[in-house]
Amino acid sequence: MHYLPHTPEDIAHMLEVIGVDSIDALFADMPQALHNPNINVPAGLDEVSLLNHLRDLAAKNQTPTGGLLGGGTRQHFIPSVTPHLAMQSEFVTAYTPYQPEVAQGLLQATFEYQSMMAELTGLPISNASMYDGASSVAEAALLAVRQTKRKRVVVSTGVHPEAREVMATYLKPLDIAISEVNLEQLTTSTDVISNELGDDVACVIVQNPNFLGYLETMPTLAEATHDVGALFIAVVDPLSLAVLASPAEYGADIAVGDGQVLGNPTNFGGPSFGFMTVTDALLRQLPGRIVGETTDVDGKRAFVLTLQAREQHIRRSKAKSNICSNHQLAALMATVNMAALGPQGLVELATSSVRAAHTLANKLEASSLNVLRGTFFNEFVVQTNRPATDVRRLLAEHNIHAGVPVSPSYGLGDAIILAATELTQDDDIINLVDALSEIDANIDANQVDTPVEKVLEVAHD
Amino acid sequence: MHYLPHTPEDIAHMLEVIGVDSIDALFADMPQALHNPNINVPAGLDEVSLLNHLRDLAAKNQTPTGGLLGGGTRQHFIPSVTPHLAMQSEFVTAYTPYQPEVAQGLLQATFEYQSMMAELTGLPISNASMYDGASSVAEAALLAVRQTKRKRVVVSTGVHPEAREVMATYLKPLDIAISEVNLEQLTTSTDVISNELGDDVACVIVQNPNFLGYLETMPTLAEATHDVGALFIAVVDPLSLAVLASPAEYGADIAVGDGQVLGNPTNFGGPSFGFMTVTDALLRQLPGRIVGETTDVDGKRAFVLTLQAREQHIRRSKAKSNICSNHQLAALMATVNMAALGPQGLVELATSSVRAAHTLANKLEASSLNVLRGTFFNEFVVQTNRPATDVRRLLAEHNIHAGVPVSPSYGLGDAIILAATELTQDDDIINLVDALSEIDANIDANQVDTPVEKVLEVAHD
Amino acid sequence: MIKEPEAPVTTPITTSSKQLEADFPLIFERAKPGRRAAHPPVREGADLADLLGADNLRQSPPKLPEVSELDLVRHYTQLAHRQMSIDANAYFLGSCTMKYNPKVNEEAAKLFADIHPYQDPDSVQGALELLYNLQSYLEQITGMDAITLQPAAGAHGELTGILMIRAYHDANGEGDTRTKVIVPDGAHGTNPATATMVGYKVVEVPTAASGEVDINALKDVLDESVAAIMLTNPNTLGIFETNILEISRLAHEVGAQLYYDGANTNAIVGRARPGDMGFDVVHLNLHKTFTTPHGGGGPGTGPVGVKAHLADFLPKPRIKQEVTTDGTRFDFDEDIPHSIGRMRSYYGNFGNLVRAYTYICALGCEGLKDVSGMAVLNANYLRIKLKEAGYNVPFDRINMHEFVAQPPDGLKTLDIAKAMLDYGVHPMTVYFPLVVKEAMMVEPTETESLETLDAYAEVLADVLKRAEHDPDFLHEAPFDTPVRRLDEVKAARQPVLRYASEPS
Amino acid sequence: MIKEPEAPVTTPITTSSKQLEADFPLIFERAKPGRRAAHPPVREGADLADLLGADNLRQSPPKLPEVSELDLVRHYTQLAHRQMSIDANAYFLGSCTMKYNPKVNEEAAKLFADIHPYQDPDSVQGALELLYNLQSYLEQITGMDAITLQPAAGAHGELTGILMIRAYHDANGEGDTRTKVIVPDGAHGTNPATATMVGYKVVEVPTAASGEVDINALKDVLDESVAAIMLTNPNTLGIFETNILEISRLAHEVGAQLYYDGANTNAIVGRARPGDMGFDVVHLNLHKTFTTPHGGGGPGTGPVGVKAHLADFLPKPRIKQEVTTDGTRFDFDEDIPHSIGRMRSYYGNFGNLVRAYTYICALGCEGLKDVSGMAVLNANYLRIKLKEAGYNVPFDRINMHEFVAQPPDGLKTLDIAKAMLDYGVHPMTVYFPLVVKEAMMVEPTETESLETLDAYAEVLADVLKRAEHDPDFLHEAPFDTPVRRLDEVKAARQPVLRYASEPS
Ligand SMILES: Cc1ncc(COP(=O)(O)O)c(C=O)c1O
Ligand SMILES: Cc1ncc(COP(=O)(O)O)c(C=O)c1O
Repeated sequence: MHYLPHTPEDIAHMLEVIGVDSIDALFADMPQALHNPNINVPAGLDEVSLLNHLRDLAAKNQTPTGGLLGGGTRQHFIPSVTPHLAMQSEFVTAYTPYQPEVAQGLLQATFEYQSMMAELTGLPISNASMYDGASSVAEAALLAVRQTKRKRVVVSTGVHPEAREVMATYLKPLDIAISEVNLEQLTTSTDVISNELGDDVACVIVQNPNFLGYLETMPTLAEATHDVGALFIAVVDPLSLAVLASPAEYGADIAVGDGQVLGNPTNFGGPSFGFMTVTDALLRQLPGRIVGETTDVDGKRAFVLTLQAREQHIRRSKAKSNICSNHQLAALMATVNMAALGPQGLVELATSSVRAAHTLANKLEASSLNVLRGTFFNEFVVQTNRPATDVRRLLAEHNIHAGVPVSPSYGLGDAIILAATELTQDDDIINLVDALSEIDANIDANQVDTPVEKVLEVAHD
Repeated sequence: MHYLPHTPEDIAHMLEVIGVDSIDALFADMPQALHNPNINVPAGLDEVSLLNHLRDLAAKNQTPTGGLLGGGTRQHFIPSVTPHLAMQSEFVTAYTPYQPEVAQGLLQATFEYQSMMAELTGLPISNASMYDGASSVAEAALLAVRQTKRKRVVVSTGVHPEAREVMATYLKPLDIAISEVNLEQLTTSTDVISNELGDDVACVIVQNPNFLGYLETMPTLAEATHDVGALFIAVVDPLSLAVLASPAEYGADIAVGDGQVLGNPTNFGGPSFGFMTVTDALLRQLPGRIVGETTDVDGKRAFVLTLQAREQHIRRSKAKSNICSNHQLAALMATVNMAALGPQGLVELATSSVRAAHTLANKLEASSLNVLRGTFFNEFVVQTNRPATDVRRLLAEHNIHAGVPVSPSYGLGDAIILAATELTQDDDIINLVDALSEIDANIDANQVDTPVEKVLEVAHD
Repeated sequence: MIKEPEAPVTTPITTSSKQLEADFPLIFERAKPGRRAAHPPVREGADLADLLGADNLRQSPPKLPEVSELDLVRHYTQLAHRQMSIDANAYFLGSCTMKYNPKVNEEAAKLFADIHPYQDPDSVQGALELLYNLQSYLEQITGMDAITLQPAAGAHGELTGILMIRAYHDANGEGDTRTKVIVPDGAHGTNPATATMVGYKVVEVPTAASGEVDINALKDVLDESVAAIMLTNPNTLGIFETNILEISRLAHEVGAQLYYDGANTNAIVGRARPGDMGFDVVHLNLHKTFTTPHGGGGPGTGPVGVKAHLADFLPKPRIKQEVTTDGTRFDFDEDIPHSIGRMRSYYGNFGNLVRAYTYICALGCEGLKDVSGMAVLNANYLRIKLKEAGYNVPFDRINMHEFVAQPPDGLKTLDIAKAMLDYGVHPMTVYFPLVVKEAMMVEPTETESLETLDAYAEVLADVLKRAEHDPDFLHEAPFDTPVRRLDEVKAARQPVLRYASEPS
Repeated sequence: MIKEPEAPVTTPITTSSKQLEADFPLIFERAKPGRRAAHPPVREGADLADLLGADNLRQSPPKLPEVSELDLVRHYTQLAHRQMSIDANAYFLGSCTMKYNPKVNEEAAKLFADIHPYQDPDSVQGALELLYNLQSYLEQITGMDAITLQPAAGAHGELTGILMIRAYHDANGEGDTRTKVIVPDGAHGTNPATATMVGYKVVEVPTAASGEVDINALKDVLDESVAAIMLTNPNTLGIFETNILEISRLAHEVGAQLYYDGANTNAIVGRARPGDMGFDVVHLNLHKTFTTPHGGGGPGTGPVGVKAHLADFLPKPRIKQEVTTDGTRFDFDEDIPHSIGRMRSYYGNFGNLVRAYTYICALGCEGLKDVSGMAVLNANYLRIKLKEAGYNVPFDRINMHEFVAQPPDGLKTLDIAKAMLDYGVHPMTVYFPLVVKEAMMVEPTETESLETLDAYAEVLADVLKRAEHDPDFLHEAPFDTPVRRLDEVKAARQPVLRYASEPS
């Protein structure tokens, strides 16, 4: 029996103490009809066969290298020391720190996490983590609705399409209207946003860099938002905040995003974690757990879950959210990783990523590929002569994993998003440029669409 | 600066406290001629480049599967839980437990190790570990010489050739004679050994299963040895002791061997560990560290390094050996692994290995390959029509890693040792049989040697 | 950092003991500008101001800690020593199923760690096959017709399920008339909170003397205005709802949907299926029943299963299998006509789905059945032992995988819990469920040995014995933990929620 | 196992505290027949008695512990908590170079863990290339002409080196006349023990007032009967032998060989080379200077380098590079004419050679030079701080990577060491070298930060302050460790060296 300690003698002894004569007797409360269901799951495996099975499955995957895939999740350098420390079994096999006297390890690490996220975003209050970036966007919108008591949310299509979908799913039953504002020339126009604004708007949600990779004019967007008394919600790539202006600097009320890039592997999309930081004014509306500092009876500094009156286990149907388990272990990976990299390392990662992406873009253009110019961070759009998913598949045949398809709703025709990180080597760039040139050229003339007009380069680029 | 915490301010402050004005000034005691040597080592690497370099090297290796290679080191099942527990950083980054109050973790684990090795071999006293099997054989011979004050060592050629070489290297400057006794029909003959015995003999050393894989008649060999007052040294495969008669059962005075098979990866041959267990009578002659049980001032059970008067740091030139650092961490892997497997698991490993090897032998014979029959454990000899190293290379081209070459000194012509373990699957057996049939058949007629006579099968097989 | 000995010098010594006063430092307090641990590859090139525009850049780098690699290691290794965990301590946290998390799962998860959610699906066929298999195993285990692996936790599964129920009623034209969700008063807080998030009014039904839902009270509130009943079975008292088939009949009679909160699946896994009980929607907590680690409070993983009539409302995408003449191929299925949409990005907590899959493959069906058998055996045995030790068991009957006890009159559960800490034992869940005063909710799980259960009972007996001798002892405990009782009021009244670096 | 709280309840409580009496169990004591943790694959087939003969089988299976996987995990996790280590504690163990062991080394080693020593050499070209590169880097670092990677520890390297020296003298017809090996009285015990193992008589020379070898005493014993002089430089007092070039000249004048015990290489790595000092043979302790982990006392790894005249005596095999028109190929070189033979099986502690190689590649030459610079800086700084704290430094001069101190008169080093334990600080090496009474040998290594050094000095100052106030305190410490002072006499007089299972 895998993982079970019970010997036949143990079982006999325990049954006798309980005063029943079989294990089945313990289940006598269950209606007879429920017993012995036919459950079609294969027989158990020894450990070698088990790992062989998993290895066989893994062998049917190809593992990307070179950090060319983006779209909300990217491969970045994670030093060996990070998982070594974050995955210590004392951390991994604990749960929510309900007993602070014996959970200072995770409570303090979470306090450090909150401090780091506050530092990155510039907003003073961070919760302890949420599920992921997309659901954090939805929770941020709900927060804004609670705070402002208004029932319309304005969101730029520069926000990750999946985050917008999640938000729509969350908001639908609550009769909260969503106004989506399309990008103009790859970014969100303050004018167009302003046209959508009114005193029924709870918040404006803008992502920076946006889903396509380009930088938004966050300060003017935030100003326009505040003009109508709405909250400005910045969806941010936390790694980019090593170098980009922080949400606090441009006046955001709430910053949310996905923390994967801070030190979690790509994991086919999960688990990573969502983060949320807010201004002091919004503290009591914040969903999720929060760790606070206090002292113990001896006067020693100590950390504890606090302000729990916001949460479901205290407030039940009146809670700010139903969230209970969060994504603390993934946040711990990020905490240790940020401490391992330090500000200098984080700046190096961000800077190298930006440089690699710009080098890639330049090389692609030099090979006559259709790079959409604008001020981009480390992802950008290339228009292609074939459907995006075909391009991605053909690249995969070259063992290059790149090319997040751009949805037709962006009106950019066939297009892919390319990314680069500090892991992108010159060879990766050359191979991608070569393969993409070949794929893009090598196409039936009658299949070729007219590419949309190339967007003008932004001034300071 | 990798791994260094010093900021320029730290360095300046520390130099000031010391009262010198540069790091170089701290090295003023070094003659000028020694400074600034030209050391030709490549420049340092960032972590990604570093691991890429190591991965590139690793990619130039092929990793064997199926447990077909033996010769003193074999791949066996190591459950995931073993390295997880043994490689906890509190264990990995401690050193010799000089301060027992804060080293009960490793001291107790070592006491558990000693207990397990005593249990496996049946001999009551185990040291804490030695370098490897081969050097343990040499140390055992030295022990016998010290104890008996005799200066001749009789050793069967069934003992691993490398162990015999190491022993010869150790013994040479001490004028200790070594009498090697050749195998007869794959095993050590008691008659032939007896002919070598006399009252100048300190010990007789026999390996079981012997290097070629066959079982020795240990009881009669031990008896003959004791008849002349010499010590009987059994070199054993500790995993085989899950099922084979223990050294104590056949009257060995000393058991030694290599512990790799108990739970360390093959590691291209190291580190593993050597073990040595002895009778009570030999305790004071035992080389290496020993952990003993005692109590602390409060009466609590506690463990401590003991009987150190045998060791170099106390006895200096009169020590029983110069050994200081041993192979404790590898022994810890074995300790945890034996506890993970338990007696039942260990028996399963041994039994499955024996069965797999016998199945392999039968299949090879069915394909007309020349298996040398005898009572073998999980390794055995096959004679080949080509030089052994060619056979091994050709198998490697089939991505099969098997075939330890048998030295010509065994008089078996071209021959290889094949092994099997619980990791050997039916497919591994089929592939090996097919490849070997092909390789052995597919040879120039004029290259074929006459194979030596096939050894008669032992009765009970 | 040395100044804080891991365990302070507690013997009476005459000089003042500095280290007794020392706070364990924050990573920020170990930092010094210019230090660093990790060395990433660095690409040289243009200035960021040139590439991105100076206006877009932040004024100064974030003030994150700067520490050497060894100081980093010491910090988080020492922090790990200030933490109880399953691997080091008995941790019978009721409702949380703190069972052993197999190490082999971690090996399995590493094999898949570096694949990307937006790769070409043909390049991740192994991952998709695994997800597909897991979907079908969970269908089998729950007795449901279709599974989504997307939800990120139990509460997220609840939200997914209740959103689907709402969409279903909407599709049936009953969206406006069904306005309530019924939950028992013993329900976990996430149940009512979820109902609210979907815009429902929450109606609580009381617990009967038996420890089960008061079925008459339920009948009183059950009518066509009810969208769903949310139940846990066994419930949060660890008692199986023996009327479950009747409840299911009643619910369906008025067109309500029956929701299964799967937090307690460990009691029945392999032995009974919520689908067979009549539930329409089920969530599982893979981080409980199926051993995925969730250190510090997550990640959870909360797949949801539904009966056929709800399958068209599942979130997108699911994983589908296509069998063609070329062989079998797996892909994402976005074609879900009435889908509620999407609950999170990508496909779920994949890393944990791999671990849960590994666990199921290791155990197989028989193994799963042993899990519930031994979990229930352990819990009943421990219930008897705690009674012997002097604790009350308000609903004293054969329980399932957990039970709720109370301290003897006059003693506080909080004090008992704190006293346990000095024995190296993690307390049970305290003050939940709310329906029992001074509740001590104990769930030992199947991976605990008889000896550990006996020792746990002895600790609890010893606490009572000491309390008798020295009544103050209980109020002062713990004595030997890294910190002692905390001032929680101060934490909430004067919230300090981050390290405040000196202005620089 | 619960009954032993990890840290016992130490506050005065009136009832007797059971757990204070409880011994931490042995794994055998947690066992019960029929339990198991791991599940190997099992091949069915014939009975072993049929395959191997019943006579060859053991009477009954070995009585190893039988435990569940969780009990196994708890046991060794809790044991890990009963252990100080570099990763959790300042650990300035003189002569042992307890520096940070980088985690990236472990990742590197895993890449090579499953290759077998008897594979076809063409199938392990990467491993051979690594070994070849490491040989040549170590030649560069030591200034020697050839390296063997075989020795398994420092002492094993010594044995290898002295055996080679003996073979060399033999080959020169001086085998019988050179009968002595000179070692300083401050030498590590392995030096004289090694000389004995090679059949030499050991001659000790005293330490001069300077802390260096007394060169006149050396001259007195140095003649043609001397086979070798074994030196550590810097020596075990942490002092550089300033007369090293003179000593080398003197040794070679009489035909003796000069042996370098490389345990203290951390003081000079990247900055000076034993080869340039005139040494003929050098061993390195890769587990010290080059960061290979050796938990609990090993594995060490002790490569030996020699000057050209000794290269023909190296043990077999070495790794060679063959450059042909087909490219570069690596293989074993068995062609060493006067080889002493073989020191161990296979090729050395390969796993650790990978780690050391990884470390050298990470640092590069400049990085290595920083290592010795910062190691020496740290040690000198700490020497000053300990003097300020009230300790004596008998050889008070600029030291290298370590120094030897003494407690103030009347105090015992042992007591100081035990008192340090309660601060979470591992003591220095005590009572070595033998030439200093009450020696406290402190080696902080380069990976320690200024703050840690200051805290260490504060701890040592605090110990003295307390000792003044309460003279008994020092004799009774430690108070707060898992066990307190041990009865070492009992351990040796009534040796209990294994768990005795009940006869069954
Ligand atoms: C009964 C019950 N329902 C729901 C939940 C919520 O699950 P999660 O924390 O995964 O969101 C829990 C666990 O905390 C629970 O115990
Ligand atoms: C000076 C000195 N020489 C030799 C040795 C022996 O090295 P090892 O323990 O690796 O055999 C040591 C270390 O213990 C040492 O400090």
